Amino acid sequence: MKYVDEFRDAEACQKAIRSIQKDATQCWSIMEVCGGQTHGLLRWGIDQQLEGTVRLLHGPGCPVCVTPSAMIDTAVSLSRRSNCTVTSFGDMLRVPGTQESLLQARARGADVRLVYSPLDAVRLAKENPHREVIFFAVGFETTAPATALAVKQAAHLGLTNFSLLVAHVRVLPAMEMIASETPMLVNGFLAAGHVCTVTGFNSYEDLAASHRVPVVVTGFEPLDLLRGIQQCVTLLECDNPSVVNCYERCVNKAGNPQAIGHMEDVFEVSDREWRGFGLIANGGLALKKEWAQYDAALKYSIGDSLSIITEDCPAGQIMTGRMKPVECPFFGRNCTPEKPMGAPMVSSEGACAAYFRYLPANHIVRTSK
Amino acid sequence: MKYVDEFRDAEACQKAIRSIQKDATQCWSIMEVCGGQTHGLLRWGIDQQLEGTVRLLHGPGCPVCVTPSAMIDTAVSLSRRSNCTVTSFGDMLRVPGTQESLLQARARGADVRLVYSPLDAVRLAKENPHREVIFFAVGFETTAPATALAVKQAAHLGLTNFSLLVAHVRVLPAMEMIASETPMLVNGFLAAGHVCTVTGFNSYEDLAASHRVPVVVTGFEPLDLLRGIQQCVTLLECDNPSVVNCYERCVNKAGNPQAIGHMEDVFEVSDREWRGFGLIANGGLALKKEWAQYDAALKYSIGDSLSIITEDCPAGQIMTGRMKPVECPFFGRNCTPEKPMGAPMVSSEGACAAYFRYLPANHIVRTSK
Amino acid sequence: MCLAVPGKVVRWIERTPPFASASVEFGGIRREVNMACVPSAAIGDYVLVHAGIAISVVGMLEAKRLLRTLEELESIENDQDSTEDLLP
Amino acid sequence: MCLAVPGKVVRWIERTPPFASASVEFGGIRREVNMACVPSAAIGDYVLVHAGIAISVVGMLEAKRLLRTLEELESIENDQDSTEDLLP
Amino acid sequence: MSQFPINCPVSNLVDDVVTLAHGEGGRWTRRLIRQRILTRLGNIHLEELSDAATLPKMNGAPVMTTDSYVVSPLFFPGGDIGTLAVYGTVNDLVVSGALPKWIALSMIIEEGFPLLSLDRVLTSIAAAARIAQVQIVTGDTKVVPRGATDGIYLTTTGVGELIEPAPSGPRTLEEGDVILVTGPIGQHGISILAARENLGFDPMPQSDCGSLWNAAEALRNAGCEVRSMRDATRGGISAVLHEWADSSNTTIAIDEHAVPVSSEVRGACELLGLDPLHLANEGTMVVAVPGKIARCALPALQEGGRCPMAAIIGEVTARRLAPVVVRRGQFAEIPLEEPQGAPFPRIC
Amino acid sequence: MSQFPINCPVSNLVDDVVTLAHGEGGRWTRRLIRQRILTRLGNIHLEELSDAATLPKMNGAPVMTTDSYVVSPLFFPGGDIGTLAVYGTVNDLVVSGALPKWIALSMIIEEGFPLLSLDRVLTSIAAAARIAQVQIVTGDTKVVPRGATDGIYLTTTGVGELIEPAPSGPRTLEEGDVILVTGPIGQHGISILAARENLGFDPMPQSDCGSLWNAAEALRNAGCEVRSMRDATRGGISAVLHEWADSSNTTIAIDEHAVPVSSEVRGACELLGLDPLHLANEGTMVVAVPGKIARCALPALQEGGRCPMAAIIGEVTARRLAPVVVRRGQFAEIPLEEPQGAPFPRIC
Ligand code: SF4
Ligand code: SF4
Ligand SMILES: [Mg+2]
Ligand SMILES: [Mg+2]
Ligand SMILES: [Mg+2]
Ligand SMILES: [Mg+2]
Ligand SMILES: [Mg+2]
Ligand SMILES: [Mg+2]
Ligand SMILES: [Mg+2]
Ligand SMILES: [Mg+2]
Ligand SMILES: [Mg+2]
Ligand SMILES: [Mg+2]
Repeated sequence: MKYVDEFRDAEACQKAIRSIQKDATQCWSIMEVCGGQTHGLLRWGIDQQLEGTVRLLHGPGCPVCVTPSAMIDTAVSLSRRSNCTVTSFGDMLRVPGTQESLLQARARGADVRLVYSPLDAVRLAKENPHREVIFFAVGFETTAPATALAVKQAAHLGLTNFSLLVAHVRVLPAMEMIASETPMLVNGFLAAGHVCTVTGFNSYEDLAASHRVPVVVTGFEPLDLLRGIQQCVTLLECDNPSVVNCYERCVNKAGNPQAIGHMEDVFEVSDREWRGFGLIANGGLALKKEWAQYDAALKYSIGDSLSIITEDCPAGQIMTGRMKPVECPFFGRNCTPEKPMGAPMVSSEGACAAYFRYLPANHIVRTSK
Repeated sequence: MKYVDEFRDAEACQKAIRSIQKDATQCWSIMEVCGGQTHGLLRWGIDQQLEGTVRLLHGPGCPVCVTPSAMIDTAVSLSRRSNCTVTSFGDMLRVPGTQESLLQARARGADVRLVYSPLDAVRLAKENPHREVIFFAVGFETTAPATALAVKQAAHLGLTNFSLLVAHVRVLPAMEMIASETPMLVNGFLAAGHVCTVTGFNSYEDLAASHRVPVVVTGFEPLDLLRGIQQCVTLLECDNPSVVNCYERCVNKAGNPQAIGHMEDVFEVSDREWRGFGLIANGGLALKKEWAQYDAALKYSIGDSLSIITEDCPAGQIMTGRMKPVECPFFGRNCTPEKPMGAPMVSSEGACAAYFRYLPANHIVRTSK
Repeated sequence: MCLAVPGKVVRWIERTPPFASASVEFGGIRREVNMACVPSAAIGDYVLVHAGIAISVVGMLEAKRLLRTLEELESIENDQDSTEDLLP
Repeated sequence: MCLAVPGKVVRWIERTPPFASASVEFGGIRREVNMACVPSAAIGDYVLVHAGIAISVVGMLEAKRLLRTLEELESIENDQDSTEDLLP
Repeated sequence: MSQFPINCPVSNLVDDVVTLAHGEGGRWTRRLIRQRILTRLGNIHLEELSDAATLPKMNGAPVMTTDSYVVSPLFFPGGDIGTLAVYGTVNDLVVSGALPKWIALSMIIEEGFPLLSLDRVLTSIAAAARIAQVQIVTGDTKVVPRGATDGIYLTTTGVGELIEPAPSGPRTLEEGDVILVTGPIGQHGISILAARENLGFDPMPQSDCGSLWNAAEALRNAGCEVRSMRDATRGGISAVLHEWADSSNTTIAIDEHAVPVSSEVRGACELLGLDPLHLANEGTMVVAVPGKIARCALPALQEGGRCPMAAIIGEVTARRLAPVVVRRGQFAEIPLEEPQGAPFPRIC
Repeated sequence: MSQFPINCPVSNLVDDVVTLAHGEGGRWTRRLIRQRILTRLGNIHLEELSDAATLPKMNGAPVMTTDSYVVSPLFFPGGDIGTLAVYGTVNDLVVSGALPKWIALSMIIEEGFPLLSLDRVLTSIAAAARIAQVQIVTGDTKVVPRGATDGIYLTTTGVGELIEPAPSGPRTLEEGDVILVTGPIGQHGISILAARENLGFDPMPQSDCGSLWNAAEALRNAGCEVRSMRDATRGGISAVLHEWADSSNTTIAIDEHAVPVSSEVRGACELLGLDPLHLANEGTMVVAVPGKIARCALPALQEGGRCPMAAIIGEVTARRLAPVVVRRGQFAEIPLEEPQGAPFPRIC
């Protein structure tokens, strides 16, 4: 497949690895922001091959992982209403709330459905005029335009039985939070390429300058990842904390104006609680007043609720790069993808799940069957 | 079982048969009014054994058979509404309307349920507060008290999701209509014992006197039936057109005052169309104004509709005693219980179905498989 | 439309209409029946049950009378003797 | 959360947002994709598709540039020779 | 493109119910099989856990039968869907004159089905298999999304070995043959109906669900020549007699008073307007033997076959128009209606 | 006492759909069987219409397998539930080294299921049985109330006769053995997913649903010693390899680039975030042969077995911690995840 296979070329990858190994004079800590990148790194064994050269830290890159359990509880309680259908993406359904996940609610009779696109939820609402269809909208800026288009389609179609439980998050405030940690654990960032496809990367200049941290916009194929790492190492080696785009075929500096337009028509920036992080100022998106009729929180009178974090899982440590999954005392023992203790082990993009799946064979801690 | 087995004693029955044969000087035409009696006569072979002695005519005794097809169409259309559940007794579900039966509607997705008692429909409404439960109330005066109690229970429970589609019929006006036929085909009536359990039999005096036709209140077991026939023959032989109660263990002259009370609290006499008969003055029961909230016809704005009878089935001839089922040109050929052309072949109490099932083996016209 | 079966009242459960009910025995089994129309039925009485409600109390004396009437038929008949040819 | 795949635009179906859509080819198959965010995409262009919508047009020149950069790495590297020990 | 039904692995499984992951063939399926199925049904063939069981060679002709069990309710007085699924298939082999040997068990379970209920069903299957001396040699488990089934459906397929001489078959029925039943009829039909509709009967009528092996073996041991045996399941005695009469071109005449019926079934039938001849049985069969064998067959069933209530209920007569007739005392013979479906209570 | 579900005979049957009366064992069931089933599947055993089929004696050891088919949608490009039910069970016998002979077919049908759809399924069953040279010797039909199932479920139980020598089994896999597949993988999984979710793919990906008899027979004809064969159904190649690695205590290493995948499956997998190694197949098997046999097995499959795309995809190595590893070009070997359930599309 064009624009896929070329960027998986094994020989080219080996060369890039050698180039990085040659360039790096010290073991830099580089954080890939997006969970998709984490998976790519592990799936292709890049993590292993760069061991000792670069320390890869896995960022907050899974919106599923950072969705607060109280929000999931809300979705679960909506799904239990007799006339409501709650829809969301696959991984979201498996994340435990304080009591249970949406899938568990479903196994107990709630109407919960998996959709491929927010637009499918609109279609479901159109086809089922007697049911209230709620889309549990999670995702970074990559996904927010799709949700925005869903709301616009619902408005065009005059649907009154469609609404959103919005949990969209913004990636930059979380990166700023990580960069503000003292001591600072991250030497450089691989910015999430598909988020930047929508948003561009103008907004990273301040972050890079104020924290003196290079930010490299990076794609997801092995060559893209290696090119991003290589660029980051280069910037670090010459102490140049600037923003560089290594995913040029998909990302413009200004982003996608139509996507931004749809997103900004429908959403406004708001504070949001991130699981493992706490409340992040400007860390999320909320529906603008003029779309209030599509807001499930208003439609069903759901109050704000901050979760009291009482979980044993040190997910915050993982997602801020302070701890690697294998360093978690529960990893692979009490906590496995089958019986996850925290969100990073649930989502297929969660760092712990990625580690569990793709760790080199001789490192794997396999639970007994 | 007490009060059952004694009345099935074969030897006693044989004696009663011989007694009738001895008493009858001519072949009297006696109409049993109730379909249950028809079945009893055929199931026990009484019909065969009295052949040549008494001509048994099968009356209008199946409320299912006489429910107009337009009424069934109404029930079918209610059952197709997404939030409605239509309930009724088993045989009612199988009677074709102009398009289909309730069972056919159910096979196409409508919510139709069979109940054993109207009180079960109330329970269903109580257990399913989000559904509209409609009881399609058919039956003679025997059943009307049960329906009346259902309405009273619903009122006590404060249910707002329970209503009735009332098709209750009264037996006396139909008997009067039959007795008024010229030439008069019926020499004597076996009045429906279980109707009389509720209503008593005062009201038959006028009928008997004005048409000079004996009326014998008769039960359902073979000895009861034979005793009724015997009494009727006796009255006919001595030209005594009076009303005699041969079902004394269950029937009082004045009926059951509590049952009448419940029935009259809830229902008032009204005109009603009978399938095969046309409109019969005072031929049915309707909800009184004060129970209007339980009237599905009002609740769902259903207009009156008289069916235009275009059916080939000569059901009216059958039910007024002018024709015996075997005399119908369709019987057993075009019309069988599997593919009924008319209501008398559908209901397990319908005269045609009874004939089809219980005709002596050597008379049966069996359709090829 | 009028299938009704006699059963023996075994125990009153509730006395107030429209919910009045009793446990009634039919052959080897018992079940609960609405009794709103037969408030005077006593334990041991037989009631006639239709569509889940009792519509009358079965009169024992009247039942016996009917059976006796038929026995009388028999004795009348026994005076005569043209029987066999009438059996099927 | 950002699985996105490049596919080739084969045919525009509808031009008006929010329902704008096109048939897009991925490997051996095609499917309809919302195009409201890539109004200028032409037949033959590759678009990046996420959650049923196209979020950008893939730049051919930029792709080539990246691959060329890596080829250059290769030529630089060819000047040296410590390779074998680094393979797994 | 519409929504996806959730057919994904449930990572954090609900602990006390069956989930879709249990049916996906992966780790959870294996765990379900190991922890719940093998512990109860295990034998050397099943424990192979291969796609197919390789079985010992047979001497006699193989006899094969299959039935799906979709009973509602799943649990009823006298049995449950598990007992039914074993005895039903065993009995089909037994009445064909075979020695039941192996059973393949396929389960279709609804997501959300309580694991405790599954355990109960599996325990019943194990007990019935032990009693009937058959092995569950291979199986399959599928889980369907909530709402797509009624808790659990079982399909059992049985393989047995023909014991010579086998019954000559219903085609061979002839005038003068005698019809027997092995016990009181209608128990299962009434039990299911009462439990499903919560008819509030007291006592709850018990199903007759059980193996017919002893009865068939007793007839063989007594050297009784058997024309035909048939477990009188759906459609009851009436269905069996109609089929036999039609395939032998005879008319079968039954004496109603000779047919054993318990007082519970009697009472329930009067109340609900049902005829016991049309009600299902699950451990009661109809047997046709030559007239001269009746003297031998009845005591064989009552004693060796442990069927104390077995009775002669009628005989085969020359074909008339009605295939089956019922005699009620001294009344006329009345044709018996052919069952057209599961009987249901009438009030009319 | 609650309402009765309508399990009564429908006198005036809806003409074009299955009704409860069709499943009640009476006249309507017989009519369904005679008019729709026997006309398509008829053979001397099935036509007996007895409770059990008495079959010819067998020489070899009997092999028995069962599976329920609950696929959604019922019809998909390349097959339907009927083809699946025949080939799935035939293939389980084939990979066990048996000659498939007889199939018992049990159908659970939802009230309201169109008779035309039933005819289509039965016609597919007949065609598949003809191709696979098996007879449907006995069967059962149940109808469940509307809403209680998803149109139709089939359960097939197959009996075959072991052909000696049979594969030595997955326990006997050893270092140096070679792993082959008989064709491109993931076709069935993608076909089902695309059809069920109405993903609007063009062309609609085709299922590989078909018999593996030719492939197995070609290996036998070529005299290839086979360690193990397995149809890679639920869980795909990955599930088979995990099971084999665990039972032989080896690690199986696969070259991703060597695994045949069609461009349709490739495109769909990229789009939906799926791995073809985890997708179901219904006419494609994995074969393990000793290393020295690979030279003989591959051409045997490609030519005699009519599997032109058959390929060697990996080999058995000494046990490491991961039971299955995947090599991607010159990258490191990465453990292959064990399937935990049916893969579903991710956007994340
Ligand atoms: S291994 Fe489990 S407990 Fe530890 S951080 Fe990851 S998800 Fe949390
Ligand atoms: S036999 Fe059929 S057509 Fe004739 S009167 Fe009876 S129901 Fe009507
Ligand atoms: Mg069978
Ligand atoms: Mg059976
Ligand atoms: Mg049977
Ligand atoms: Mg299986
Ligand atoms: Mg269900
Ligand atoms: Mg199998
Ligand atoms: Mg299989
Ligand atoms: Mg298999
Ligand atoms: Mg069967
Ligand atoms: Mg369904």
